[in-house]
Amino acid sequence: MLSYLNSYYIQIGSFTLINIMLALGVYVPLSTGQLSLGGAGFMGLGAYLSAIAVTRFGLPIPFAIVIAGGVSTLAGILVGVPSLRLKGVYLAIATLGFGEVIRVIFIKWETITGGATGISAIPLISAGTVRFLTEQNIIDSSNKNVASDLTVFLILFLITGFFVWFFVALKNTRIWRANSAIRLDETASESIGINIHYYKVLAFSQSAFISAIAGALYAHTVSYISPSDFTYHRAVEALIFTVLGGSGHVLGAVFGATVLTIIPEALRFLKDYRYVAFGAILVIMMAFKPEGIITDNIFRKIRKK
Amino acid sequence: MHLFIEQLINGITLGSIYSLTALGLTLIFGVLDILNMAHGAVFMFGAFTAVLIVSKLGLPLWVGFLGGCIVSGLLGYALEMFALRPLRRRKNTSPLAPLISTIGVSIILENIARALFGSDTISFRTSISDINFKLGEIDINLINLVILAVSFTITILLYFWLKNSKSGRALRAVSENPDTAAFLGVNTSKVITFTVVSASCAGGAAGVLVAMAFNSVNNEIGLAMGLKGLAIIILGGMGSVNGAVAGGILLGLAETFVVAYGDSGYKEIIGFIIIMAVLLIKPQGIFGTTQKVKV
Amino acid sequence: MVRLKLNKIIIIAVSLLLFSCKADVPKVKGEQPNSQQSIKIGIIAALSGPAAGYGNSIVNGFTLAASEINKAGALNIELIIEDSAGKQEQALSVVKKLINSDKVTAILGPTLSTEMRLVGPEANNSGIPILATSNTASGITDIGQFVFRDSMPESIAIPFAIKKAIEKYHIKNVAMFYGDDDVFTKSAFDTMKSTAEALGLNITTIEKFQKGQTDFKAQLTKIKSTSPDALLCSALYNEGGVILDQARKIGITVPVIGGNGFNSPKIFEIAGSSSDGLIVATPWFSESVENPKVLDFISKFEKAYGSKPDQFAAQAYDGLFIMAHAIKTAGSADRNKIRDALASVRNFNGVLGKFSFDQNRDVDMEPFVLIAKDSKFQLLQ
Amino acid sequence: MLQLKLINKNFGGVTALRNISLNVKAGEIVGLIGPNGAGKTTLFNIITSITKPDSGRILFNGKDITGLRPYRIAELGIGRTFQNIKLFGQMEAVENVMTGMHSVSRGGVCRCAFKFLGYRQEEQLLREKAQQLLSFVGLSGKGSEISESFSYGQQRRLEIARSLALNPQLLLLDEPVSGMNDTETQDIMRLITGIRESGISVLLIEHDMGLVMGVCDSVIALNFGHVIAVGTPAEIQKNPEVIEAYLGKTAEVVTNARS
Repeated sequence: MLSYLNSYYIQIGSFTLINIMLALGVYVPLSTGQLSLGGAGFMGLGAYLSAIAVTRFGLPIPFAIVIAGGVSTLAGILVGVPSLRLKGVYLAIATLGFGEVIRVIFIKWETITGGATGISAIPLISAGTVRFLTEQNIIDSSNKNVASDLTVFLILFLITGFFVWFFVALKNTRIWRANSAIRLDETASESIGINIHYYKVLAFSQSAFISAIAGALYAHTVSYISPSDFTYHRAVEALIFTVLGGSGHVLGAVFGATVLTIIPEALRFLKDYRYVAFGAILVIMMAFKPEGIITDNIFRKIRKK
Repeated sequence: MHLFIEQLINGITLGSIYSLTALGLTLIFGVLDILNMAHGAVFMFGAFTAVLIVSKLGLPLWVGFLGGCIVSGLLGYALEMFALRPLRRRKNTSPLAPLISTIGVSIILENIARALFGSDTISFRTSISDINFKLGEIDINLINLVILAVSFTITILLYFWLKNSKSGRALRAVSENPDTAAFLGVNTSKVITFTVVSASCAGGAAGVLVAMAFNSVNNEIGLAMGLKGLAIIILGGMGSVNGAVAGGILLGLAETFVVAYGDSGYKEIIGFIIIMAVLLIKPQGIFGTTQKVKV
Repeated sequence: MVRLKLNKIIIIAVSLLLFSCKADVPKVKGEQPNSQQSIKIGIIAALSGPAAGYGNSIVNGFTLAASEINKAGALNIELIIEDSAGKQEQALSVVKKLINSDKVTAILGPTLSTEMRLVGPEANNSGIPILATSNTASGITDIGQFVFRDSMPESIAIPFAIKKAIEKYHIKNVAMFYGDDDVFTKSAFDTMKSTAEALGLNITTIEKFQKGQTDFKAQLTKIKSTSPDALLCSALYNEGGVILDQARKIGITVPVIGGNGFNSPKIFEIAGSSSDGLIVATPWFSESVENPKVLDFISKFEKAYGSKPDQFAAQAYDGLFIMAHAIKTAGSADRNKIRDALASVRNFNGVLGKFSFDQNRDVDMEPFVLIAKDSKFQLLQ
Repeated sequence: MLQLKLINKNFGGVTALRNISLNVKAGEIVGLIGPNGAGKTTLFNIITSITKPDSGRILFNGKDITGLRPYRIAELGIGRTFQNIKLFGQMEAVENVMTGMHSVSRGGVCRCAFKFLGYRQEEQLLREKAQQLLSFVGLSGKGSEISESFSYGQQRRLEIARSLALNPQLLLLDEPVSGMNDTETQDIMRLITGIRESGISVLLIEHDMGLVMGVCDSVIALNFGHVIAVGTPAEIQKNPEVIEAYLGKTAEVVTNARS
């Protein structure tokens, strides 16, 4: 059965799931009105921390990913607190700056991060399971590859699924009402008893955590990372997934990331003009439907029917 | 000692080009409150057009220069028409919409440039690019002086045009408060279009100067210059013209001297360190004004 | 009501776009009728993105070689060419497509060493021989038994160039200048540095630049102030050409020893007369008289593509011939047999001269050391 | 309950408030009147510490609350409405009120997401309380409608309902009836007296003298940033300084004519 599955599509599936996590990394702070383009920086941080922990210190992969997430959350708080003073576009540019500075640190710290050559031969998250399956000879060497890709996909699916479920569950609760209140009007929110600093830094560090986990999983999916993986383009891509999908709703980020990861693959026949189409979609969407495709009133209408 | 002066000239030349680019960004931000992320791409197209005119068609340099400015001006017009104007018509769009829309435009322009001009560097041999002379110990090439002259004249022209020409005042009125300006009979949409076009021309001119200074153009220069432009107008104070000029020169000198006396690995990152530092310490930059939040 | 209709149209439009594309992506499954031993070979090349220049000349080399092999009749090679845009993620997706959808017998490429770090292990684990024709970073063939390389690594080419330059110009002090944010230029720099130290050269200064930079004057002015006898420069030809041009302009006239990235006719387009004094070691020398295959290859290439072949086209051309030779000796499409045949290739006579694999499937041949004069490379005597 | 001692505040040379001292006793409705620009809203902003005073102390139930962050002041039980209605437009009316209950409800991130320890019942309780508040202010049926779509009067009442949500001891109302017709003003008057009956003292800024005279126990008049008169509504009406502040120099003519 396994050989029937084609790892080309599984691979695209795995990248879609990673992009969904990155889109959530933009969605969560956006729900409190903070536009963060630091996703790429935290993703890089997560990827490098986990890769170094596994390749240099031999930690088991799940443990390394958790550490990468934890440390990046602290970094998120360290960046989040000072950026409370910044609003709108300034915050976007400052977090973009943070991402670039992190990338240069990866280039400069050669002894630890391998500099521009990056870190290679990072074991895949599916390594453990595949070894177990081969011992039980459920799979043999012919479909070992597909099995490993499938395990990677399933692990990613579980983690992404948990994040998406977590934020859907959080939707109509006290915490999310506070976040939306802050997004709509900070002064009013503070005067009805919401500690806006606490919730903004909470959202920012949640975003750092999710982006770092996405980075760590990315490292253990492609087994080679270099500073050029976490550039300005990656941060902008995450923003576009969320905004196009619909920045008002969790499923908007999911929809945006899925469609915009599959479209470039599907537009592969356009060759150079593929990205021109990508850019054009952006401009058209912003002109005619800035709140994105999935919005609250779609669900409200569905509920009404 | 002469090394210091040579590096100083390098720094100021680079700085003057940065100021010209930042001027375009500050004008658009001042009037429209929008960070034009497509400015880098417009800058690149100006450079490519000049190279095409001079190298391929063999026309003189000043024709190339004009061509570069005109093409970027047209791009500015298209940018305003298709990307920014529809946004203005919708009432409560988030401040992020223009930011994202201009990012879309920059992706389009970059990939069209890659498709048209290929991704390789194209050389830009001009008649004056090889002349250089010695002033005592110091090697100076004519190109640097030409660039300094051109960028300063454009900056001063823009400066006086803003200060005392009629349309210049109209532009500043719109940037202060579009509604009152409209109330006083200023045709705001015409002024806004004019601003975007002139800002893009300035960007195009800066692009041609870069092509002249470094004798080469490729489609990567747009993005780097765009991000540096952001650093400059944040350093100088958003929307302030003299902030853009001072910020540009400062960044040019900082980058040159970090290389001359520090580790040249940090040249590209100075811009971002400045952004982070300024935003955290003095968000309104050197010359900017703080925006009060009214309750 | 208008709002509701708008949402509906957008969603339908997007899903239509999505499904319409889906239909054409999976190729028609099932093998072509096996009339004559038709072998599917996958090609991964950067046809878009920053490395497109290299990718296109490589693919030209492959297609020219394939047409000649197919004309010769012993073998019918079907090239499946995929664009990786020089991005690691895309290279990984593409190699999985070639292995699983197209079920290729062997793979040639990818263009950049960074991509090989992802593609190599994938091909190796699936037991598919992969021959890199343009990766020069070190450690490529250590990825696995199925990974081969016919592009001379920097670790062999650079020491040759530096030794020859010292003999000719009695160089004592050298300045170094390299791109610190690209894996290709960084690993070439590491080799240059270790060679310079091994040969006892005094390194006056080490300057860095970043991708996308066009202003090198600040660094070059600093280098000039240390008055080196030669400049060791590791860059791709896009930046390399501009560095050469600006260096000559501010008065650096000493010879410049370049890494593999400099070895392309495009250097002359970008740097023009400033390229005089550029020293490069390379397995490919278009003016080498004693090898008849070279002239024949150049004329055919020029007829087909209208421009002279560079080192990358030559290495690709030879690469496909080597692979075809191995398939013929293996006598079947069985991947392990082809792997063993490849490993035993010795003294293969190609446009690059005598080519053989050493014991860990890397290149074992002597490069030419060339110097640029009036926009042309010639042998450095 | 609320005491202000010698509050001073100037914005770059312009003295907005000079030596303001006042206090609001428990269960009392105090009116704050004065011409535009007298510093009334600035005073509200200082009490809720949206703006910091240059000098002076603010005591609430004897506790010094000067300089606390606005959300701490709300937690202590001071609710407020805004002159230019700052509702959460895109939220439903009931959600607006439930958000107002933020400081009185509990639930960290995990409790909200995994909904354990009786979170669901608590949420249900909040929703019921919000519905009650909505009916209390006369918006009973409109819970699930988007607040943006409400009429001006309804939005005013919704904002009052939201400020009541954190069950305050003191409620600051900033021009609750400005721009309303008579019938709506009467409704608000009944609402304010209803609020006082439920034990909440009220400090309100208002220009509608009818409302002030009808509802307030005592009135404080401000002009150019300092207190010019304090007293019952009747005293204030006859106080010459107050009339002069509103009507300008010809105050004597008016008082002679009336008496």
